[in-house]
Amino acid sequence: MTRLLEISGLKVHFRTDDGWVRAVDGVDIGVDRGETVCIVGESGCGKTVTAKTVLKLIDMPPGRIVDGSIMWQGRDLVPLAPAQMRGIRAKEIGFIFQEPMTSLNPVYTVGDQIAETVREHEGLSRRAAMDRAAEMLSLVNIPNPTKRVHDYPHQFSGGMRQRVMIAMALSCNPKLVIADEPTTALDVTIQAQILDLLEEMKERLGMAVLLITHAMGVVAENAQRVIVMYAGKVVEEAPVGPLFARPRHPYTQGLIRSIPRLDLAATSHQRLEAIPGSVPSLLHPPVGCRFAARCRHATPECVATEPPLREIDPGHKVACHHAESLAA
Amino acid sequence: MLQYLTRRLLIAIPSLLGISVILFTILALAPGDPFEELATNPAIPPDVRAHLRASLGMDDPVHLRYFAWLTSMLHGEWGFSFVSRIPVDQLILQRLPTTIAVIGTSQIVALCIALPVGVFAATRPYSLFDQIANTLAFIGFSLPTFFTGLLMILLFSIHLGWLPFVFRTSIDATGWRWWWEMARQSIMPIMVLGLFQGAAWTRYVRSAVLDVIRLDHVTTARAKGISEGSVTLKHVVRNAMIPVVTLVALQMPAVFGGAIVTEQIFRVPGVGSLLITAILANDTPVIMGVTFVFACLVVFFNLVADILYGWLDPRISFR
Amino acid sequence: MAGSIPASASAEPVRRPHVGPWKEAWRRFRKHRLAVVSAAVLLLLILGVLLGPLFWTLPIDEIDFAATLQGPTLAHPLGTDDLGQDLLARVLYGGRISLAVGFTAMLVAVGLGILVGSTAGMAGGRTDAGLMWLTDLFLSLPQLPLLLLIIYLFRASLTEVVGTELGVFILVVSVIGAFNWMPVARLVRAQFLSLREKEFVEAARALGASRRRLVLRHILPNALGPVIVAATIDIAAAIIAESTLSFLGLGFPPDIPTWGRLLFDAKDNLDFAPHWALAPGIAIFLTVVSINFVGDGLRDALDPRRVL
Amino acid sequence: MMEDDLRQMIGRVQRGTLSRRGFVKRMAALGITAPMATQLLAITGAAPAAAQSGSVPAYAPSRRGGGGALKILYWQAATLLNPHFGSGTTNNDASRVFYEPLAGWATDGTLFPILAAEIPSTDNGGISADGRTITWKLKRGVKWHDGVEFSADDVVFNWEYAKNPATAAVTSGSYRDVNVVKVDDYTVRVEFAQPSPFWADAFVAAAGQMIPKHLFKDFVGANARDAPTNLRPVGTGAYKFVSFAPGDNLRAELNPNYHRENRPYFDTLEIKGGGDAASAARAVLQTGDYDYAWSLQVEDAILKRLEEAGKGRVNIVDGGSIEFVQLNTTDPNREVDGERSSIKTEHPAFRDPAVRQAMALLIDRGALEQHIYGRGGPATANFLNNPPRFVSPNTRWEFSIQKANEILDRAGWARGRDGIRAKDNVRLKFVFQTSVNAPRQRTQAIYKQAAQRAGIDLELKSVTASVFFSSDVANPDTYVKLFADMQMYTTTMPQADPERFMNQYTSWECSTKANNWQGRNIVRFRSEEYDALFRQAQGELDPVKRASLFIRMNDMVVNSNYIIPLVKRPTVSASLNNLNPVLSAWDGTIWLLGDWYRTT
Repeated sequence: MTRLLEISGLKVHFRTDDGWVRAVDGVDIGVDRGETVCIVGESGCGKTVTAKTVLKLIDMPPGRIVDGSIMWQGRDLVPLAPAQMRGIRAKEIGFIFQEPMTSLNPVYTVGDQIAETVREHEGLSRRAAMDRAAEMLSLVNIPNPTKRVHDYPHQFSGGMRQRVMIAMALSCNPKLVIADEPTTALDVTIQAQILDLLEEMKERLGMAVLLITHAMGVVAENAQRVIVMYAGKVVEEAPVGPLFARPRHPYTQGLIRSIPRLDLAATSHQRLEAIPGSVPSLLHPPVGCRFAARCRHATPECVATEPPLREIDPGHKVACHHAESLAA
Repeated sequence: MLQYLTRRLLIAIPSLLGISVILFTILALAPGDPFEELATNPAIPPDVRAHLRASLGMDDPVHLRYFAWLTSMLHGEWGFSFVSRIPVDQLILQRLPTTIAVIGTSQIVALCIALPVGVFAATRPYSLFDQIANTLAFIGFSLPTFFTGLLMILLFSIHLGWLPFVFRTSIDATGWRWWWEMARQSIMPIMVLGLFQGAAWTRYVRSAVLDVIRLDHVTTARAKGISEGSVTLKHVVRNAMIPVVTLVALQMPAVFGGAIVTEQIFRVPGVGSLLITAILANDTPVIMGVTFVFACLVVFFNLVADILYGWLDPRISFR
Repeated sequence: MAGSIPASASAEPVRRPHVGPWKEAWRRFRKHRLAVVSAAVLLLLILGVLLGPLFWTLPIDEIDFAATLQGPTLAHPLGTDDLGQDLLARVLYGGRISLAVGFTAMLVAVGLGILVGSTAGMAGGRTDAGLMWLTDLFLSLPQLPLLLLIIYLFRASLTEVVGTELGVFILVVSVIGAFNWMPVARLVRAQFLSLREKEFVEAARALGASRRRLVLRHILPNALGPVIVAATIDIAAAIIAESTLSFLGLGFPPDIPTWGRLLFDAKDNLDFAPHWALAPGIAIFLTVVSINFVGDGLRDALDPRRVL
Repeated sequence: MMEDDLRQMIGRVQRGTLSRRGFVKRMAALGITAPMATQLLAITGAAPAAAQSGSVPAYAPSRRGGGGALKILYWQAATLLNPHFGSGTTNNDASRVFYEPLAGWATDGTLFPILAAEIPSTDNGGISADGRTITWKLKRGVKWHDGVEFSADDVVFNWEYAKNPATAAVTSGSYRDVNVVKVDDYTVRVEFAQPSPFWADAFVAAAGQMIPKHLFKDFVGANARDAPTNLRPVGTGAYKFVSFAPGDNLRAELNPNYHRENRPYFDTLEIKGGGDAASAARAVLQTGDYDYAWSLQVEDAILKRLEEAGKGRVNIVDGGSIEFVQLNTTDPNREVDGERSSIKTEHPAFRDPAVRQAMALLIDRGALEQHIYGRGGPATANFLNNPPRFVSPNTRWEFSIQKANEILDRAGWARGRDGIRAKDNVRLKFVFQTSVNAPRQRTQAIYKQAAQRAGIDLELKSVTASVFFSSDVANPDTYVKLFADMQMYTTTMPQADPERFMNQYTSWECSTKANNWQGRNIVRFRSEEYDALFRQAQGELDPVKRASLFIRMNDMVVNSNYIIPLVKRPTVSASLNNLNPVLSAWDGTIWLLGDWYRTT
């Protein structure tokens, strides 16, 4: 049974004044039906580029898909022409953006913008599309949707606008929703509501979610499987339980250690651990393991050769020469 | 909205009055004389000119003349031209159809050039098309209309002999023949003005579209799977129209003012040439009549621009 | 420019020695091939006009009836006019005035426009209404009688104070400038109305930025797009307007060969002596084109969001 | 030019040893217009004033109409259609399409009868023995366009209408000091206070256009300008009114019952106004869109090249206008009790005759004729330093920078460091103003360069025509004020009578602030001798003596060099090769439109 989405060996580079930036340098990600997969990593590790490349939303030029394939239900999206991509966008794969404040067109009503998607893919009449839009707004718990459907984006708060984005992304009940840091721009209380709403939608419409975030808390709450990315590569992939229980890659360990713990903070003065150093340049990436410079357990072998992504436990892959010995 | 509209209209009245006062004082002080031709002919005794000026009240103090003009205007009586004794409103109405036909169409031609070329050039910045569009735009607005007009006459009327270059309002054909003749003789003035105006507008449209094309909601629209064409049209152009609308609305009164130079080259009897002859002859009633209508149009179209602005951009609320 | 952070991937900021904003702007500007070429052309034009008469020493008004309406020859590279006067010398001499008129009038027009537009846009309420009334007033004034009035009121006194050429120059520039600021004012006001609502402006205000700083540092740079376009159009308009002024006997004295006047005098001989009209025509075209591409280059260089 | 020389010449014309044309040519050399010369001959009985067979070209067509459309182009558009308010040639010509005078001036200066049955002369009793009454016999059977009969009542009405000061008619000058009496329905008598050699002023040419009494009788005086017929003319002319858009075009159609048989030739007429002279010439000479283009003030070189297209030709009709330079006798830069160029001052430089003579020598009229005006401006000999006896028609004018330098050196005007001459701190630096027009700007450039070579610096100034020729009191740039050292323009001499023309050099006509600069002595030329001569001429009964007095006045003004004539300005127009227009130097373009036809 082919997986819903299978990204293998994806490389995306960007031309800049100083040469080619290798933002995504060989990434493999798979998503099954009805599954919630989380991609986590510091900003600049290539997670947003990977997500956007699925729907070819990056500007090419200056961007360019150098290598790899994106199999969607057994069909490779990379060679598709723009016209064919349209059939995929929003109909099969929905996308939720990070910045609700600027992601909605200020001059059209919210209803129009949702209706536009529906009419494009399901050919509904104007009236029917607006009703569907109202329906979607009520689905995402926006109060008195039949009136609000005629309001403009600037008449909604940040949280409300993100709900509208979700309504828009799900309006053609796609099989997969890619949410690119949906809650980063929102404050914490709204964040939880949005993520619960997303979970609820997933249950009700039976769709898969590819959630991109840099907050480990969000990962713990929502993900079934987690992929950790660093400097354009996948360094660890595992179901959420084992990942938090026994992280095998030093970078993942560092990430988990840097999460502020409510229980510990209350009792003793927990000092937050930060990972020393900073992300390597993607213009001239180091030869060996890209995390070597910041890894406590780095050995000459790490600097020399690049560790492949190996499955050391069932469903648990890691890209580190010393993964076995390092199990914390 | 209605409340805003009435408030703006109420403000318009004193502003128009203010403009008319300033207009009138300027005209009274400006040099020039409606009867200058009399002066050159020694056979005409000088007292005739003095008598004429007195009979038309040209020698009384400015404010008296202004109130006389204002009261007659309020009665809807626009006064008559010093020079040709014809009522001013009749003079303007006589020339209005030609002005609107020729100058109006040229503005439409300008828009039909500027919008597509500007948008297409902006969606492909620094491509070959963009470079050519830019260069043509520069040629367009750096050569004055009297130069391009003459070039066209030399090429199409004299060298090729296709088009007449003297505009005649008295075409005696009928039916489609009339339309054909009218079209032949107005092509050149329309193109000269249209290209000049189109060139300038293309630059504005291109700059406005370039500002909008990189915004987030454009990527959102693309993510909705709608065609690139409708992304550009519905989302990019629609937002870019806001500054462009202000510009076009500003230009509309100029349609009434006509294009003085082009009208002179092609002898189009438009309001522009009426205004220029009246100004050179210091024919105050005609100048006041034309410029007052011009002022009303300016105030009206500014109001239209602001309303369009509010309608196009929901964020602007009408206080 | 109602814009905010673009969604496209922002590549990793590569660590480099700290580059000052102007150096950065120059580096980006240099990449804009066309702008660099135009800047060179513009410099050439300005140098040619300033230093030209030193090298090309033919007098501008030497009447030589033997050589009337000659095409370009070695003695007269740009040919001669109907009085046999050398066109290259006249274009160089006239250029000095035309360029000065073009630039200064544009600066006056754009300066006034920005001043009025930004004050109206920021202040709102009565000041906005008052300034807009002023704009409407100037928009509806017929230019010509006002020109006649101003020129004949001030020309005599001004020429006594500063001499004819400078006196007429100040007069012509202020008159052209005083009649072209209105469109810029309305454009800037429209931009301010929408930019004022933007988050980054509120953020700056929250950080305690003074009103003046808000306008100069935050709003204005974002409103420059259409203003630069307007500026380049105004330069062409100013150079050409000077010729209509001279035609009405209001501009420079008849023996000063500005580009506008040359173009006007040449128009009746266009079919028999095209070289006479081409000389000033090309000069005006080159000036406008180069200024515009430099303007384009500047706007892209100064606006970090613009990806080249 | 002594009085007896004049008598002796008239005698030779009577004896037939000198042709009428020769006499008229010599008179022109002395500044006496052709009509004035023929009048002189008529009054002395030497030759009839009436037009001879050759005065007007023969009219070929054998039937009325069938000529299609006649299209004429004026680059200044007419604004009104009442002859008595016609300010300027364009308006006079426009009303001349519909209204006709009793007689018009043919190009050789003879009178051509139109509404008159014949031209009054001594032998047909038209001119009384004492020359103080003129009797006009009118044509019978002439109808106005609306069918009403034309009669003597209309002629008398036109006189009452024009002389009434409240009407403020432009033509009042011709009717004010005459008395008109109706003898019978078709005869009218015009009585002059004193014998007037130049009687053909009232009812003749532009001023004599007859307007219908039955349509204007209740619009005489103050409300004259509100008459509806002002805009919808009803005349006796060859073409009837169709439509008029002021400042744009005038349309007329053939008048079926026109009183001259077989005329007019064309079925419709259109006069289009606006645009500039150069493109008007193109519309006729290059594209042939129009049949005739009026008064082309375009450089002759351009006209010659346009003619090469072979479609049309340029018509040069020698007229009475002269382009000349005035040197200010007063000082424009000093204010005496608030008045510049006041007659209480003297021009610091021009009061020295040597400077004036040098200025006269520094203008290269040959260059003007050859390179600027061409056929449109032959270098003039008129008013120029007349020889004691009138020898050849064009007396020598001279252009020599070297001679000018000598004169100035001799007069003590030494060259300063900057090359400009000066003497007891008066510098030869003059403001030279004229109206905006291409040939004039070229003339200024030529004069400036020549003056520079003689150590004189000319600062050029050009004023737009409507301001330059305005009589607006507040405006400093008008030509009547002459607030400059020297100025140049064209003056016309429409009326043949020199009296009205020469009074502009009498001292009481000086243009001063007191008379709101209405006075016509713009150059403020003052000389007792000239005033005495003028008074004598006014009262002089003997026409020949009077003419010789005027000639001596011409000499005085021109010899003073305050007035420097440059070129004669004949009227230049263009017409298609197959068009036969009937043009006249002494009357408007449209004076005999009925006789225009096309050779197919």
